[in-house]
Amino acid sequence: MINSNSANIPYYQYLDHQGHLRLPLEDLSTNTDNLIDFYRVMLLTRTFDLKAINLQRTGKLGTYASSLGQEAIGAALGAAMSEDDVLAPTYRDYAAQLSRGIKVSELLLYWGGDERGMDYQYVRQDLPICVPIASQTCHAVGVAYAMKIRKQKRVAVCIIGDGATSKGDFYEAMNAAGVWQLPLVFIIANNQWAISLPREKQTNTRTLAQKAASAGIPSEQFDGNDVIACYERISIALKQARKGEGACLLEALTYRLSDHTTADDAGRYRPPEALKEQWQYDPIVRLKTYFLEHGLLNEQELNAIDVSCGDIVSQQVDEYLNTAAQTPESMFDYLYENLPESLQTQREEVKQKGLENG
Amino acid sequence: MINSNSANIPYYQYLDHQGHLRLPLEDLSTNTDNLIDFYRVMLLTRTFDLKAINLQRTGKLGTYASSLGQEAIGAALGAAMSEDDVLAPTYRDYAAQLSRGIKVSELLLYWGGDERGMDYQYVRQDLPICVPIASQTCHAVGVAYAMKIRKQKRVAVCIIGDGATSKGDFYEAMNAAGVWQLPLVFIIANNQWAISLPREKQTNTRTLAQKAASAGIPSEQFDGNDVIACYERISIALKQARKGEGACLLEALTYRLSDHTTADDAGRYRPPEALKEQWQYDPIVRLKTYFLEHGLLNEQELNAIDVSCGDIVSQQVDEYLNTAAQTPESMFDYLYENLPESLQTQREEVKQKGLENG
Amino acid sequence: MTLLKTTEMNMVEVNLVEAVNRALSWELEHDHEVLLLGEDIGVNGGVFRATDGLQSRYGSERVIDTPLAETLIAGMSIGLAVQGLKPVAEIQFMGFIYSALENILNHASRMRNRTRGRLTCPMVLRAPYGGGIHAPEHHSESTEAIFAHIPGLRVVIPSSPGRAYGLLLAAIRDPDPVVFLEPKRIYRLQKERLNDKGEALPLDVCFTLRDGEDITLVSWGAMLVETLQAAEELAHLGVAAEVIDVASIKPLDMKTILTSVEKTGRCIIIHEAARTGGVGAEISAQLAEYALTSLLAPVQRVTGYDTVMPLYRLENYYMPTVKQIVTAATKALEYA
Amino acid sequence: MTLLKTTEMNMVEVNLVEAVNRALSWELEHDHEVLLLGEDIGVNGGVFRATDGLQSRYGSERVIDTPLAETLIAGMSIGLAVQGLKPVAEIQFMGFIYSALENILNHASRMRNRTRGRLTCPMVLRAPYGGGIHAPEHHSESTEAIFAHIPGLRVVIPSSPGRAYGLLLAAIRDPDPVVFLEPKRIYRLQKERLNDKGEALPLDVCFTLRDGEDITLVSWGAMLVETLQAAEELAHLGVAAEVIDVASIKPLDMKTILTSVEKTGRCIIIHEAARTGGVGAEISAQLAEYALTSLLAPVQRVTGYDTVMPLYRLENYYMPTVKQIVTAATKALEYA
Ligand SMILES: Cc1ncc(C[n+]2csc(CCOP(=O)(O)OP(=O)(O)O)c2C)c(N)n1
Ligand SMILES: Cc1ncc(C[n+]2csc(CCOP(=O)(O)OP(=O)(O)O)c2C)c(N)n1
Ligand SMILES: [Mg+2]
Ligand SMILES: [Mg+2]
Repeated sequence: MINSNSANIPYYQYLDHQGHLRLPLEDLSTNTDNLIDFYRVMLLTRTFDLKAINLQRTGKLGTYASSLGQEAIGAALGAAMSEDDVLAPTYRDYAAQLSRGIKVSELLLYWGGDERGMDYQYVRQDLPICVPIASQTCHAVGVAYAMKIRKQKRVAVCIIGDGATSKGDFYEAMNAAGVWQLPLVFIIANNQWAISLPREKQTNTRTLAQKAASAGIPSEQFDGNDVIACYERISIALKQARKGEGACLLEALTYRLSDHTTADDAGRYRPPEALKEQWQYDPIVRLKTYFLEHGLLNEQELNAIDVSCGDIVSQQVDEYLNTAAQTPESMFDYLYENLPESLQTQREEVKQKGLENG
Repeated sequence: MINSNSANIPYYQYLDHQGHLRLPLEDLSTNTDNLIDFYRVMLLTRTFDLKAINLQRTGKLGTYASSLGQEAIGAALGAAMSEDDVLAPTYRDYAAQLSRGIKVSELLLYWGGDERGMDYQYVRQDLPICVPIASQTCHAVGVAYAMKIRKQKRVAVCIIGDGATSKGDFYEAMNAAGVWQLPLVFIIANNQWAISLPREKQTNTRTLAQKAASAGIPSEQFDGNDVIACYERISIALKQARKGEGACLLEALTYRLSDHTTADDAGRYRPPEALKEQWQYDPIVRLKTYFLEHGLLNEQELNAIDVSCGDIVSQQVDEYLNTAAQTPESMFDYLYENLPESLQTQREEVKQKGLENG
Repeated sequence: MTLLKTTEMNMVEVNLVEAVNRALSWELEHDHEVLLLGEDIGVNGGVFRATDGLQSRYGSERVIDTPLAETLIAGMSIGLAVQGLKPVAEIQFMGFIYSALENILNHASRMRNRTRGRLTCPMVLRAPYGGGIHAPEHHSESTEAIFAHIPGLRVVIPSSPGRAYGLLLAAIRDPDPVVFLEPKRIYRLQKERLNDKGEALPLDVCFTLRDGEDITLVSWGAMLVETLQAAEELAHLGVAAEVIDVASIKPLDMKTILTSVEKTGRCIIIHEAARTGGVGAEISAQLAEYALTSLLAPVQRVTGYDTVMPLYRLENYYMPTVKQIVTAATKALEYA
Repeated sequence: MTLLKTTEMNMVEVNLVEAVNRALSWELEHDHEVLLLGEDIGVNGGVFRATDGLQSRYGSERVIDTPLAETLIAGMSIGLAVQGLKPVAEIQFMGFIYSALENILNHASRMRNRTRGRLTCPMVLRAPYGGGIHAPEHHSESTEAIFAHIPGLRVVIPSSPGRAYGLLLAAIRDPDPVVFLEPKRIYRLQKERLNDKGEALPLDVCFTLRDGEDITLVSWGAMLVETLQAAEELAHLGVAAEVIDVASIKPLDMKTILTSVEKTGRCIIIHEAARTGGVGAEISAQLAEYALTSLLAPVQRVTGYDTVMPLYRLENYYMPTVKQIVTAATKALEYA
């Protein structure tokens, strides 16, 4: 028998933990402007994230899932994708969503318990956040199939967590993407935890990338806290998919620096030393070090970015907090294109309830 | 990226298509008595099979799924398993079931529309035939988990078809078996077809065995029409699992020589040449050739086996045909251990219906 | 129905499964966003031949043989639909639809609502359902009630070739997800002349198949065979039964049923599914809520039992019979 | 209840989720065939802490953290159960139970029947359900009706710490599969003194929580909070409401409900789930079928709407209120 853990899955890192370049920036890559954009998106995401937790703590937002420490993957992904590509995200992919033009206020509305947070003003074909784990993998197959038979040069991108790789949906989707050679890039944001379950108890595989062997599609790993690696590797994958070379699976290695959500207390299951160690690999600090060491940005310029992110978030939080409530009867208004007659009475009833309570 | 189709999956064949030994019989293996037993089970299965189709055609049996051409895997598996191991089969694994002691009359009752066909007199812990594709993979995980924590030296064996490898259940099960290092052997009876879908449209992988990489468990392929390969390779897998070395995935390459079921017409989708070619690899003929060439059995002895299989099947068909019907109200009698009071009226009602119609 | 000129007539004699095939073919031909997917629907034309000939006519990109994976089939349909295509997926038998439920309930039926109309799911999931054809295990169940409980979904069940044709067209054209259940027992029961010109029937309305003053018989799918026979027998006994084919199980057109029961004062609901929590319960509950004072007798349900669908030797005992319907009606008529 | 000696008393003050924890712990300790499995139930003690401390007490072989895979959790439970173990699986939220449906409906609920009693499935699937806690999307639904339609299954819903304890013990000891739904809105609502001595309550019977002559209020789970409050308000209006906690949704103890309604002549059914095809429909249908002549007013259902459960800003509008119950009761009482 063959030991299925023996495959040599390639691993890519460009910018190491100390912020030093280990591989030359490639042709297709990352000029300084790009890098600054990545930085901006990562920082915006983190600023949003901290603010969201704050809003939750003060009763102005519901349960919230933080993306602390995972900003690099999304920042790179958002930049690498074309506007008319389609993203099928989880609940932790704000960086990608913000980079693609989804508004902070929309994300807040969603976590604030308002469906309008999924009615994105831009990238209107992107799928909304998928809470049931891994379901969006099969949705992405359909999206990519549509792109393929319409002979469009578009790509669907599906992000999932490490925990999602245990769900059957993921394999059914990968397998189909392989059979039909779809323009579909699967990205695993492997943050080492699925709530309390550590990666090594989720599966016996040495890598998650090797799971692509079940679908006969190519795969690789890269450092998900190295925004350059993320951008380079995702760009190559997208380019291949766009050229008609089919689907692939990318495993981005990162770490969830936060609790699972604001309803979770990771202190119950996560060793504090592990967390402490992982803070060393913070993707934002790493890029900042690189900027400073190479004189690409100085403290003042970095500070300006910081301030501008703060401004955007404040302005968006205001927009969120000032959004007028939906009417209670709106719960009927998007159920079907035309509300069936039989539901009119119920709609009236809840409208009445609203008037009485309002 | 790594091409996930490049892994070197080992393939084993002992007895080649012409009935010549290509590998020496190994230590743990197959003496002549074993071989004769395999032959007997394969022939019994085929005799049963032909009879079942006959019964179906004459209205004495419902839709029936033939195992024509796939007898070697089950004959070997039945011999390799211990009595107190547990089999989780599909609807096409009669050879294994018969070898383990399940009666021809029980199989007929099942396909004859009578639940008592799943109340096996022997191997009472074996799971009944699983019609929903791949569901038994997860059941087998539970069985193997029970064996493991009870520290029993037992193994669960789960057989599935090539089509079943597209279902999420299969991956969820393999993954769990890998995580917990369960005494569980998965066998894919790859007969190249899932009803009308050929193997190459089911998945883009070069082998089905390589799908084990998604669970980090070992795997291999062997010639599923070579009963010696089947026995050798399955025995090794069972031994490993029994020793606590965990789960594995075996892909047995075979071919469905029949229609999918008696309700199917493979002529609609299967090229006749392919079928013709595959008849050359018939596992029964192959072993017979080997017997004759090595003088292990002569025509007369082979004939005696043939006759005895015919006798068993006739006798069992009689038993089947003479089984008194279940009462209509029996549909309530195994619904719960104790029939809830609220269902007593319904039970009376169907009993009455039976009396009126009877 | 509008009056058609002779040239617009394309009369054919078809049974129910052929009507399904015609509707699919019509829509594939006239709407290039429509595509079909499922197991064995291509070269093989589906195990019941509902898609016979369609792959060779419309190509394997639009008539897709999928891997054996129901979660995928439903999930992928959602992805196709949000991209503006109109997928019509076949689940080979209703017994294998459950792996698709997560996608139906959590995603397809909610996509419009979740995104406030930004993304929609104009998809159809077709599945043959029901017993009575001596099929193997898991091939005979009727669990339409599970789907009828899901907000945002439509559940449609035809009971004749003509309604199969017209309702399937309507389902495909509907902008929201539809579970379309085909009563396989009557796939080939009878032929009907229909005009294969792409005319849809309305969803969400019941069809009154027979008028009557004395009692209302409400059913859907294959059980309408027994229901209509029972009405015939009742007629011989001098009882005029009104027969309603619910057709759209969800949303439910209670108006038609209520109007009828207000007239007759008596109602029997007939379905093959297990009684408890079946769609009959909802109809009966609404009658009790909105027509209590019109009811001259308790509403009775003649249904399958609350048992596992038996293997085929006993399935006829499970299935409601003409006699049971007539008995129930007779009992209802005995109330003053 | 038998009289217990002081030494047999182990009185504790617990809320509902603690009662669940106690019942699990009791059974793990006293029956070595019992084991727990699910996502995050081990080290983390479950996202609601229902299994808090149990892994460290009973070991990780018996309190199993599974990979993130609901089909596996249900399927594996079946395998454990046929081997004679008694798995109690947790589905983290009811919104994620649908991938398990195939195993529940096609396998667990049928194993005994399929094998004529040779193999059985003594397993429990626990899941927190229902709205009202401002949870994220997909974390607030009530789809108990789907399970109540499945023959061979039991569906049990406690509404107090004591009933959670006694019914969960009964569910674990029951030789057949049970879906045990925990109303998470009242997980921590109130503490109750209970005797943690492993005494089970009966399944398949309703509990009458309050006696009354004028009207019957039937509910289950968290909605009993509003139902009991409504009964209190009605009392102030001089109306004596009888309050029934159905508790076992399947099989359904209609006897208790019928007896009550025969006495009161009026009935309101209250549930959080969407109205159409909810369990309320079955109860109402049976009342109309078996107690029609006792009914002095139409049976009304006060329920959630036939909409997708809204995100939390609007969820309170979705949930039935005390006021709605009182209004319905008042209306019922207006009938002569
Ligand atoms: C099907 C399903 N089961 C369970 C849950 C509850 N749940 C929410 S997040 C989560 C863990 C997900 O882990 P992973 O995929 O690694 O993503 P991460 O949260 O780490 O980003 C679980 C179990 C769910 N949302 N969906
Ligand atoms: C979940 C599910 N979907 C669909 C079917 C219908 N069906 C029965 S057999 C079959 C093909 C199975 O192919 P494979 O796994 O290769 O097994 P084989 O029949 O070749 O032995 C299909 C699609 C089913 N039984 N279960
Ligand atoms: Mg994770
Ligand atoms: Mg096959």
